Amino acid sequence: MSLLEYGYAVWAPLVWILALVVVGVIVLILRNRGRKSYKKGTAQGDIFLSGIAVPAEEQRHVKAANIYWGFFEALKGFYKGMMRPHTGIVNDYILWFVAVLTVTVLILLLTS
Amino acid sequence: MDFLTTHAPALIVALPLLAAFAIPLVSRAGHSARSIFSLAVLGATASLVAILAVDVYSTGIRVYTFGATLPEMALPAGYTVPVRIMFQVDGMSMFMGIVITTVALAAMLYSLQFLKGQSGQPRFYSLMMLLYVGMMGLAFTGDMFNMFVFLELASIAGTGLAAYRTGMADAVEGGFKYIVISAVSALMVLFAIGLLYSQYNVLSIAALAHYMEYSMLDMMALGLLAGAFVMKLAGVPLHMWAPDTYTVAPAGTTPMILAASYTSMYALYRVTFTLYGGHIDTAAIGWIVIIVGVLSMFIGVMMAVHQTDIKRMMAYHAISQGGYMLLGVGVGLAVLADPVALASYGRDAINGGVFHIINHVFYKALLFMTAEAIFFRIGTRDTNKMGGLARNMKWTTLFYGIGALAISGIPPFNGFASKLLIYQTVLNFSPVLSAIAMFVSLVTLASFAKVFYAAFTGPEMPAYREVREVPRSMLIGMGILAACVVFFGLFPGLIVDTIVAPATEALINQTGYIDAVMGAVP
Amino acid sequence: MEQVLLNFPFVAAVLLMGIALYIIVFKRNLIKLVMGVAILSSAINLFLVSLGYRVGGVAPIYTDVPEGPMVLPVPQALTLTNIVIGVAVLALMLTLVVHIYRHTGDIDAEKSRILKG
Amino acid sequence: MLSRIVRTVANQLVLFVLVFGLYLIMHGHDSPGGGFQGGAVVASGAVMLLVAFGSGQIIKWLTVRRLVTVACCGALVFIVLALGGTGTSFFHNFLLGTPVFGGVPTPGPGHGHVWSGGIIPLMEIAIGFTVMAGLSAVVLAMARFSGGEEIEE
Repeated sequence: MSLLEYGYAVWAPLVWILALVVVGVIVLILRNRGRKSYKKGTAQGDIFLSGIAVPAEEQRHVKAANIYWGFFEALKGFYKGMMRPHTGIVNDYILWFVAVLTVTVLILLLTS
Repeated sequence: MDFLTTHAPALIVALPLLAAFAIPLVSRAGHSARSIFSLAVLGATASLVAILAVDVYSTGIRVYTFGATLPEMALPAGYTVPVRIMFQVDGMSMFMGIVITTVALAAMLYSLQFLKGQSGQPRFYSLMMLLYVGMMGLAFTGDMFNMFVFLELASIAGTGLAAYRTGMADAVEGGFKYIVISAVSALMVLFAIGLLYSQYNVLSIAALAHYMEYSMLDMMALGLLAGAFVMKLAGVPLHMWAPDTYTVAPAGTTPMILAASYTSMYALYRVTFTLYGGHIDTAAIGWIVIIVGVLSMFIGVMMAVHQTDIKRMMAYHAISQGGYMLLGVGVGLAVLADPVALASYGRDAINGGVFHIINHVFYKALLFMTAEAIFFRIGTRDTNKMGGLARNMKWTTLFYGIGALAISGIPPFNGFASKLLIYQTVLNFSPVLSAIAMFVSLVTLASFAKVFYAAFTGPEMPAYREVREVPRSMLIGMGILAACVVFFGLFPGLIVDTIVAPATEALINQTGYIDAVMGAVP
Repeated sequence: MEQVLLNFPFVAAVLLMGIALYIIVFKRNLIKLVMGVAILSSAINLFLVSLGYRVGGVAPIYTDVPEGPMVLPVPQALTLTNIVIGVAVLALMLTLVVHIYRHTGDIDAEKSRILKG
Repeated sequence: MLSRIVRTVANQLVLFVLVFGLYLIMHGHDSPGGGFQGGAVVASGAVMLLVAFGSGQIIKWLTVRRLVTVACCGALVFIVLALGGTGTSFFHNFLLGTPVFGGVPTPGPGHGHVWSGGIIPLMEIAIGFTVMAGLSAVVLAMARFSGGEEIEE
C-alpha cells in the first residue's frame, strides 16, 4: 500500500524511514561518545568574537539579502536580462499572450 | 442515499451557489451564524463529493443532464446530438473535485480567524463560495461553452478575493492584472469555441470529439485554447501576472486562486487529450506543453531565488512547480499516438504529472498559509526584516519546514514521490529534460533554505519579542494540509492507485468519454 | 459578390479584434485598456452572432413565425451570456481602476505600477 | 442635481421605463426579452434618476443594503426553482402541465402565450429582480464612490 510501483522501480517510503531511524540511532550513539564537559547556561555558551564586544541582535543576524551573495553576483547579467521582460505593466502581459498565441497557432497549422 | 448519488453532480454545484447568495442575508444574524453556515454548506458539499467519488471510482464515468426526464439520458429521444447542458464526471474531473474541495475546506477554516474584525466579510464568504462553484463547474462540465462560463465565474470571484483588501494599493493592482488577463484569455477561449461551433454545430465536448475532422480551423482553435489556458495556469512566458496576484491575495484565498490555476490546467488537459487526442499525432501540441513546462520550471525557480518578498518567492515557485506537471503530462501527450512508448513510460509520466497537482496544491497552500501567518503577526512580507521567528512561532516553523522539504522533493514527503515518477519517466523520453528537472529541485531547496535561515533562525529580534503563535483555527487549517502532505508522502502507492491512476486512465481513454454520451450514435 | 457580403461580418469582427488587441497592448491609460477589453468582447459577440445567421432567416421564436428558415438560436444564447458576463467584468475592472486612481493618483499602467520583478 | 426641465422629464419618463422593463421581464419566455434585458432597462431608469436628481436624494431610500437584499433573494429564488425539479433532474421543468404557467404554446404562426413555460417565466422574474437590483447597486455604489465615500453594507 505504501509502495509506489511503476514500470521498472519501486519507491517504499516506510522502508526509507526505517533506514533513516537506523542511521539516526547510529548517529546518536556516535554523538554520545563525545566529550560531556559542556554545560548549558554557563560562560561556555556565550558568544566570543576574539574579544570584540558582541553586536546587537539586528547586526548579528544574516539578512536574506546577504545570503547567496556570490551566486547573484556571478549571475548579474542573467538577472539583468530576466528583469527586462518582467516589467509589471499589464499591457506587456497581453503582448506576450498575443505573441505566444501567434506562435502556437502557426506551429500547429504548419505541423498538421 | 440513492437520491444523493444520482443528483450529486448537480448538487455539488447548486449547494455552494445557493449559499453564496444566502450568505449576505445570513450574515445579518451575526458573525458566528455566517461562519457556521459557510462551514456547514462546505462540509455538506464535501460529503457529496465523497459520495460521488465512491460512485465514479466504482462504476466509471457519470453523465448528468440538466432538465432531462432522466439525468442519465444524454441524448433526447430521436436526437443524434446532445442538446441539453450536461455534466460529465470521469476520473480526472473527480480528481480535480477532490483537490479543490480539500483546499476550499482548509482555506475556509484558515480564514475564519484571519478575518476577524475586518470589514466586508459577507462579500468574502460569498466570493469564496462562487470561486468554489466556478472551479467545480469547470472540472465537471461536459460542454465547451459552460467551460467558458465557469472560467469567467472563477475569474470574477478570484479577482474579488485577490483585491479584497482594497485599502492596499498593491492588492488593487494585483486584482486588476488578474481580471485583465482572465478576461482577454477567456474571450480567446470563446473565439475558439465559436470556431468549433461554426463547423460542427454542437458544444458538447464528447459530440465535438466524435465529429472532429482536424481541419485548419480546428487546429487554430486548439492553438487559441492552449494559449489561453496556459495564460490562466501561469506557464512561462505568460506567468508574469501570477506573482502579482498571488502575493496580494489574503491568506486563505491564495490557495484557492492557485487551485483555480490548476483547474485551467485541467481544462488544457481535457481539451488536448479528450477533444483532440483521437486520431492525429499529438506530438506537436505535446512538445509545446513540454517546452512551456521546462521554461516554467527553470525561469520560475531562478526568479524565485532572487525575490525578497516571501509570498512573491512562493508564487514564483508555484510557476516552477507547475512546470513539472506540464512536463510530465506533456511527455505523455507527445507519445499518446505511440502505444509502446505510452505503455512503457507515457502512462507513468502522466501519473507523475497528475499526482504532482494534488501534492503541489497541498504543500503550496500550506506554505502560502505559513507566509500569511507571519504577515498576520509581524505585518511585513519582506524577508530582509525577519529573523528569529522560530522562537515564538513553533507550529508555523514546523509547518513551513514540512512544506519546504516537500516542495524541494526531499523524501519521505509527497513532493518526492511525484517528482521521482517524473524524473524517471522523462529520463526515458529525454535525459536532458530530466537533468533540468533535478537541477530545478536543487535550486528550490536552496531558495527555501535561504528563507528558512533568514526568517526563522537567528537571534531573537527585539522588535518581534512580543510575537505570538497564530490563532487556533489558522493552525487547524495548516495542520490539515500538513497531515495530508505527510500522509501522501508515506502512502504514495495508495493515492496513485485510488485517485491518480483513474484520472490518467480517464485522460487516455478518449472513446470512453465520447461513448458515455454518443454511444448510441453510429 | 453575395459571398463577399456574407463574409463581411467576419471581416469586421476580425478587424475589431485587431483594433481591440492594439488598444490593449499599446495604450497605457487603464481606462483605454478597459475600453479595449470591451471592444474585444463586442468583436467576439459580432463573430458569434454572424455564425448563426442564415440567409433570409427570421428570429428563432416559436410563436408568430412566418414560413422560412430561422437563424440559429444557440449562438444568440452564447452572445447574450457573453454580454452579461462582459457587463460584470467591465464593472469590476472600472471599480478597480477607480481604486488604483485613488491610491496612486494616476491611471497610467506604467506610472501606477507597484508590483514588478 | 440638474435643471428643473430635466428633473420633470425624468420624473415622467421613469414610469415608462419601469413599465417597459417589467414588460420585457414578463414576456421573456415567449418573445424577445427576458430577465437580464428587462432588469437592465429598469436599472437604466435608476441611472436616469441618479443623473437628474444627484446621488444625495436617491440614496435616502435606495440603499445598497436594500438592493443587495433584493438581488440575493432573486438569485435564491432562481436556484430554489432549479432545485425544485431535482426529483427528476436539476433544472427539470416541474411546473409544465400544472395550472401555474402550465400551458404549452402551439408552434407555428400565432401570438405569444404568456401563461406557458413552466418555471421559465418565474426564473425570468427572479433574474429580472436580481439584475435590476444588482446593476442599480453597482451604479449607486460607483456614484457614491466617486464622491469619495466608502461603501459599507
